[in-house]
Amino acid sequence: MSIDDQSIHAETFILNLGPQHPATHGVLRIKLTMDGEYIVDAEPVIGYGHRMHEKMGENRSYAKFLPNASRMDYVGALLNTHCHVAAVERLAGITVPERAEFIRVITAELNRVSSHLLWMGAFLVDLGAFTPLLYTFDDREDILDLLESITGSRLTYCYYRFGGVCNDIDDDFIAGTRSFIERMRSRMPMYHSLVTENIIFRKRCEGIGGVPAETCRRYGATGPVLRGSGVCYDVRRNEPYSVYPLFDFSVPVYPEGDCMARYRVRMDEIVESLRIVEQALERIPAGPVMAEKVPLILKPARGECYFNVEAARGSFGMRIVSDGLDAPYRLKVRSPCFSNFSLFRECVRGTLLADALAFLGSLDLVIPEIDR
Amino acid sequence: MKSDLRSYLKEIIGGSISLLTGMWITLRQSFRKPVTVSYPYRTLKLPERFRGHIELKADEQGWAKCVVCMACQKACPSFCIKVNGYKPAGMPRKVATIYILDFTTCSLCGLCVESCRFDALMFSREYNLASFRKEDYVMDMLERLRRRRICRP
Amino acid sequence: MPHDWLWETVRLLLYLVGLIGFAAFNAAYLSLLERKEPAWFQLRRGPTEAGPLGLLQPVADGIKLLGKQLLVQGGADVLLFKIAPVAVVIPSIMCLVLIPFSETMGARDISLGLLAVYSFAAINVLATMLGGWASHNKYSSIAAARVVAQNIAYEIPLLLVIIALVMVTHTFDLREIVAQQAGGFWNWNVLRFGASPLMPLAFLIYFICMLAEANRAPFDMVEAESELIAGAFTEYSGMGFGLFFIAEYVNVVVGSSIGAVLFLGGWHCPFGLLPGLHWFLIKLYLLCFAVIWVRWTFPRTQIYGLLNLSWKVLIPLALAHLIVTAVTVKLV
Amino acid sequence: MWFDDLKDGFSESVWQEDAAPYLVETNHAARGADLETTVPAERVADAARVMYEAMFSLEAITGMDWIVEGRMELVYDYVQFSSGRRVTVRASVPREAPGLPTVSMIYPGAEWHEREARDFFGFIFIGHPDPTPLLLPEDADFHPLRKDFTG
Repeated sequence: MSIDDQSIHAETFILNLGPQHPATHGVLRIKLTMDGEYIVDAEPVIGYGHRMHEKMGENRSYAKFLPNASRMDYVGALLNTHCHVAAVERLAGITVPERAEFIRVITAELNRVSSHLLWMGAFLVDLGAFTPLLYTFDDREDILDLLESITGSRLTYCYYRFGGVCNDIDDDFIAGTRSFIERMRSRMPMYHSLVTENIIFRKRCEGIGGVPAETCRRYGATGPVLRGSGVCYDVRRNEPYSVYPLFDFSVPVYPEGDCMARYRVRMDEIVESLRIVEQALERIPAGPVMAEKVPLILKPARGECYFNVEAARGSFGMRIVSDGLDAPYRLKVRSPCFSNFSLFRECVRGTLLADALAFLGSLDLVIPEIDR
Repeated sequence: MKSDLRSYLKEIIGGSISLLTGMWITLRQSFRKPVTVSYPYRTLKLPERFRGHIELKADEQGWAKCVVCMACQKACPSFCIKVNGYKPAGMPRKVATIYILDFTTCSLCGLCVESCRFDALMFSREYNLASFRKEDYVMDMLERLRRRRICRP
Repeated sequence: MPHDWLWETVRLLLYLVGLIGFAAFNAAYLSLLERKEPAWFQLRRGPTEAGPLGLLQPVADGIKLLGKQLLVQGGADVLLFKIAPVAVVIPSIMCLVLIPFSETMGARDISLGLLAVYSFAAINVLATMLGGWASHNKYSSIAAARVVAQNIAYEIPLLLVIIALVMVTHTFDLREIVAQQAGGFWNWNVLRFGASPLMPLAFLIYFICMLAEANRAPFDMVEAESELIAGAFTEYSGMGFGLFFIAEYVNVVVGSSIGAVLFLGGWHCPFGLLPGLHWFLIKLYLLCFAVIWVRWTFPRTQIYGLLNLSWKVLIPLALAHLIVTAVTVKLV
Repeated sequence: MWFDDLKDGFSESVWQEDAAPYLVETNHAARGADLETTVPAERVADAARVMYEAMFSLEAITGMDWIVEGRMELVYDYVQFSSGRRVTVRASVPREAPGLPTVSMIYPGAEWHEREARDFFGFIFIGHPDPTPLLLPEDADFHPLRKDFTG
């Protein structure tokens, strides 16, 4: 990264942000054309973490793709796995027992909370505040402990199976989750007075990184980015799947479209997710957690289907084409960050470097999910 | 103009209050006990279902319970299990002679344990795995079982 | 008299060694405090392994830094690149020379001490800018530009506050300023309402400007690790970085000392009892604690937000304070 | 029907004839889409314009390689945020000459999806603003998701 004589005299210069940079949370490179501290153009260069999950999907049986699904967006692993198992179930016509669906909703929502907490901490680190990160990790640790007690691992859970989940939840988990909900609710005011109302934080977020709703539509951005731009679209609400229609929850929408709106959407989603978990814990039926007669080697009939779920970062979709064999003919992964990030270039033009990084942080990118 | 001045002052005062609140919060937190655990001296309890790498189970006689049905090898998405065995005379089942886990490619998904119909596999509770050599992670499960002084050769 | 002259030289040399030791000690142990204090805030433990309670951690850090090679990036201006860390640390230590630690301690008293301190502090900025510019790195260059903008912006309210204070005290002599504040905390300049009712505000402005002048978070635009990696210090390794590091903490110490001297009564006891060095050190480290406390609580400001804060909030307030002080001084 | 507008739009600018046989209503719960349609490859941009005007958003572009039939297929998934309705638009191109117009002028978000499809399958998007590979290395001249790709 050297300044050659020519670029000193030129109006603009190229700044390579990444692939190793503290603010990119992974191997992401953005080629910035800068005019002083203003960004003239930002060209994202992605693919450093590309692992060709789609080809892997074609090369192995449906069940063997389960661990892969949790390794795309490793922060919200269960939500991705939910998409995968539900897509295969839709394709193979498997009905899932209700208890399993409840367990899926509980664990997936806990995972969403943990993902949002991680995001919040990481976003504040982007803004230069380190302490909230440790507080959110303290809370997140509780979720990880809970999920570890039923899934056996802390990050890349491989918990859902076609037709249900592999382990039933126990009373300890239910009690632990209840106490976690209490704890998390009592922590929210602390976060709001430490972070949300902080004048420096507000100055760095309000009116920064504006994304109009129309831009979201043109780029296919979903999730908190879209809801932070005032569009009330949530897959759980608009295209209900699993047992989400049974629960009473609201979809937080903020119309401003700036970093603050996205922040508020996520903070409200934590509360809403806790509500969903609470209701699910109360109404969880007894019964099996695995559908009967799910063949060991799944061979769905010829056909094709698309399934998408509301992952922590937006609409996570999978299109699976079966040709009747034990491995999918085509497995397409539609990752939300891919679309959410593609609008970065357009929206970041003309902003300051520091604001661009706040904006980048507020998009909540998980780079391996973009690269897949 | 007057309202401008008022909002200006309001922002300064409100902002200062928000900053002081933040400082008060961090100060209050500093009187709480640390939540971290000094790792090598103290460790956390592993949950029942902790998924480590796999380990063979032994039957009452100390033989590995594995019957070389190859289900785990087939179920493994990362192709990291290699099993082989033969059927000795006088035994009702096959006996494993080779059971190797290539832990370098294992993704700890647990599908092998789930696929085992003979209750011959379990998760290890070991997580302090560190080495400078890759070869240390090509684990001979039978050897490990033997070292636990259960398996008869 | 030759005898006095000799004694004076020895005394100054002793003080110089002592002050360099004081600076090094403070840099080392403030860096430990910088790791322990956030650990308290963040429910962690901080360093515990090196020595009892991690007290030898700075020694380990120092050895590590000394053991590292000072790399010079190709294309860098080698001379400037190597001078900058030295040039940044010397003025900081020079400032310490002028600080009256107690009634009897203090290397040198000059009648324009306050002015001299801020003259030295300005060199600091230049040196940081030089280091950033000489690094031949775009991030460092951006940081170099930022540090100048920031320091110019914050020196104005800082000096306005100090001018107001000088109008009250009628002197630039630091020792004299402390002497005026004897006899209890109600005599301290921070509560000298007789001179201006805005004195506590002036202290606050001073504190904010001091943070900005020392490039401490939330005003650490120069380092801004989530934007500029390590800003002006990106290309520095080993003791090159170590000297910047020392300079940062010495600057905090100098800023806090001046704060204690100007507003908090220097070596005087808050209750008018036995004055002494310990009171000065208590005030100094309380201020240092606050500096670190602020850093680990707030997000970083944005460069334009920072300039806005200076030009739109601090300078008007400092001017208001100056006018109020001028009026009261004239009337009373 | 809610898709009357769509049908009109498609009839006018995409098929230029009767739409009925092409616009198939599907079961959302079984297929993940409410409508499916197949358009000629050279008309995908017109289809995208119809979808854009009907307030749909482009969610994904999926490439598929039907090697036995000697064709490659692109599947455009559209979603309407206000209702959650999904429309799938399909287009096929011959495997030897996989060229079709880009939709990135209408949906800038498609730019990356198309680059991805070109990386993986070797589709040629006519009029695409950026011809460099997105996920694969800059010098990649292979298309890993083609069924005849080995290693």
